[in-house]
Amino acid sequence: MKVLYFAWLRERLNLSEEDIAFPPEVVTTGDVIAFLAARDEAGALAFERPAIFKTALDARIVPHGTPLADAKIIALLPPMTGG
Amino acid sequence: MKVLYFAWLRERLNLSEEDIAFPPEVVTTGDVIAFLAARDEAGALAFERPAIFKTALDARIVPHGTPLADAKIIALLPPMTGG
Amino acid sequence: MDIRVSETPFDPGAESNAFLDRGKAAGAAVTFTGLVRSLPDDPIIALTLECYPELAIRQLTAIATEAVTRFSLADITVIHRYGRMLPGEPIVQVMALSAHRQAAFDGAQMVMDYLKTDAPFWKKETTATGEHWVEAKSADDSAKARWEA
Amino acid sequence: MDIRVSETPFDPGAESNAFLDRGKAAGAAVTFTGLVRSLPDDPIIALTLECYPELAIRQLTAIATEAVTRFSLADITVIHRYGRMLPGEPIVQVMALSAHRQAAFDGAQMVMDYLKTDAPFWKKETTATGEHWVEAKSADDSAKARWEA
Repeated sequence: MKVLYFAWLRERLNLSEEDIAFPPEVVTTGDVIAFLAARDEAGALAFERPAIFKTALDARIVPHGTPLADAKIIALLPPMTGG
Repeated sequence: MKVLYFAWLRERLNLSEEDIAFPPEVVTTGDVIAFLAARDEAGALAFERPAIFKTALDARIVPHGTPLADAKIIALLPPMTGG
Repeated sequence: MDIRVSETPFDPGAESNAFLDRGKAAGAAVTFTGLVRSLPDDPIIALTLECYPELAIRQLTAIATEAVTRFSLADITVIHRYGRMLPGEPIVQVMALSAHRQAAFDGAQMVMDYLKTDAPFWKKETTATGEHWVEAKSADDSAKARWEA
Repeated sequence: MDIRVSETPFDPGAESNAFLDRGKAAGAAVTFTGLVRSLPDDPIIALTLECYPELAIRQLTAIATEAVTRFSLADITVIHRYGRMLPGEPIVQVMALSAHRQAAFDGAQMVMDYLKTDAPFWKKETTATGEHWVEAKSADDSAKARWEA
């Protein structure tokens, strides 16, 4: 699955996107964040407050805990500051 | 004193302005309206509802009943509909 | 502050750009443009605005000054035309500039609400059946009243 | 409806005129223009907006559609830039057209309030002391919440 990172999340992970073959226990968008937080030091720091992130599956915002199903792209979005 | 009429008031009186030497009992802006309403049929009709008009003395809006004092121009203004 | 009352047509976009050029680093600008309306179920041929220019300038200046004070606006411009206009032509434009979007919205809206009832302009519509003076709306009085709470 | 997300600069006044030309006989247009702010007590050198364009278009379209439905707008346009910009450059412009001024004001304001929290843009400021990401404001959450009553 392709994972996209934006803004300060992208900078903290030093990565704008990557492909990850998630293990079978990663079922929902929340599981993705938990997986990344557990993966390494940078992930733990970046996802210290997991609830602040919105997630999008295939460029559609979804509620926390939505199953990944057959989505191809997950985007992890820090609080937005446009306008 | 110069008296200015606007919009439908001007049309009803068929007059955009006139000079009137008011008698001494015309002291306030309200007295002007009462004077004009009493003057003739057209005045009676035009000023049927005196409270709807705003008045300006020397191009400044004043409250109903303001003394004319030494103002040179009184403007009689139907409800405004700009914008 | 720039207050103009004129029979000359104005260009809404050019006025917006001129306004922004004077202070755009403030951050937020709200522009209201009022145009001669002609709806399919209420078509009009022309609109003629009568005006008492000297008083209009004074009233618009007072309204704009109040909005600047109340909402700490960085700048404001009010342009109001009078004379005869065709559907789609701009009648009025109010532009408010602020560091905060809410203040810019409130400033522009308050000026429009006051202008409707307190600025000496009168609209006469020409339709297929003749001419008539537009009646003042009580909705305009209530729109103004909300700023007086 | 016209929704644009682009790195190309836009001309606020030219966009206003193009918008008005499409439907100005509706009568009332409200334009919000957000520009790169740089105040004397908080000067910035540049602003860089990051964006997820595909999602931004989808979110802005949803927000604009909701505003059109809710306020019966005749038309709406949302333009949002991303990339690097200098103080005074336009970032965002929202234009709402209606037969009624209150609807036009409400429509433009609602789109801005939602856009701030729901459109995937992120601002990074460059100042004399370095670069930093702009923090999301809780005021923006409350501005949005008032439309959900």
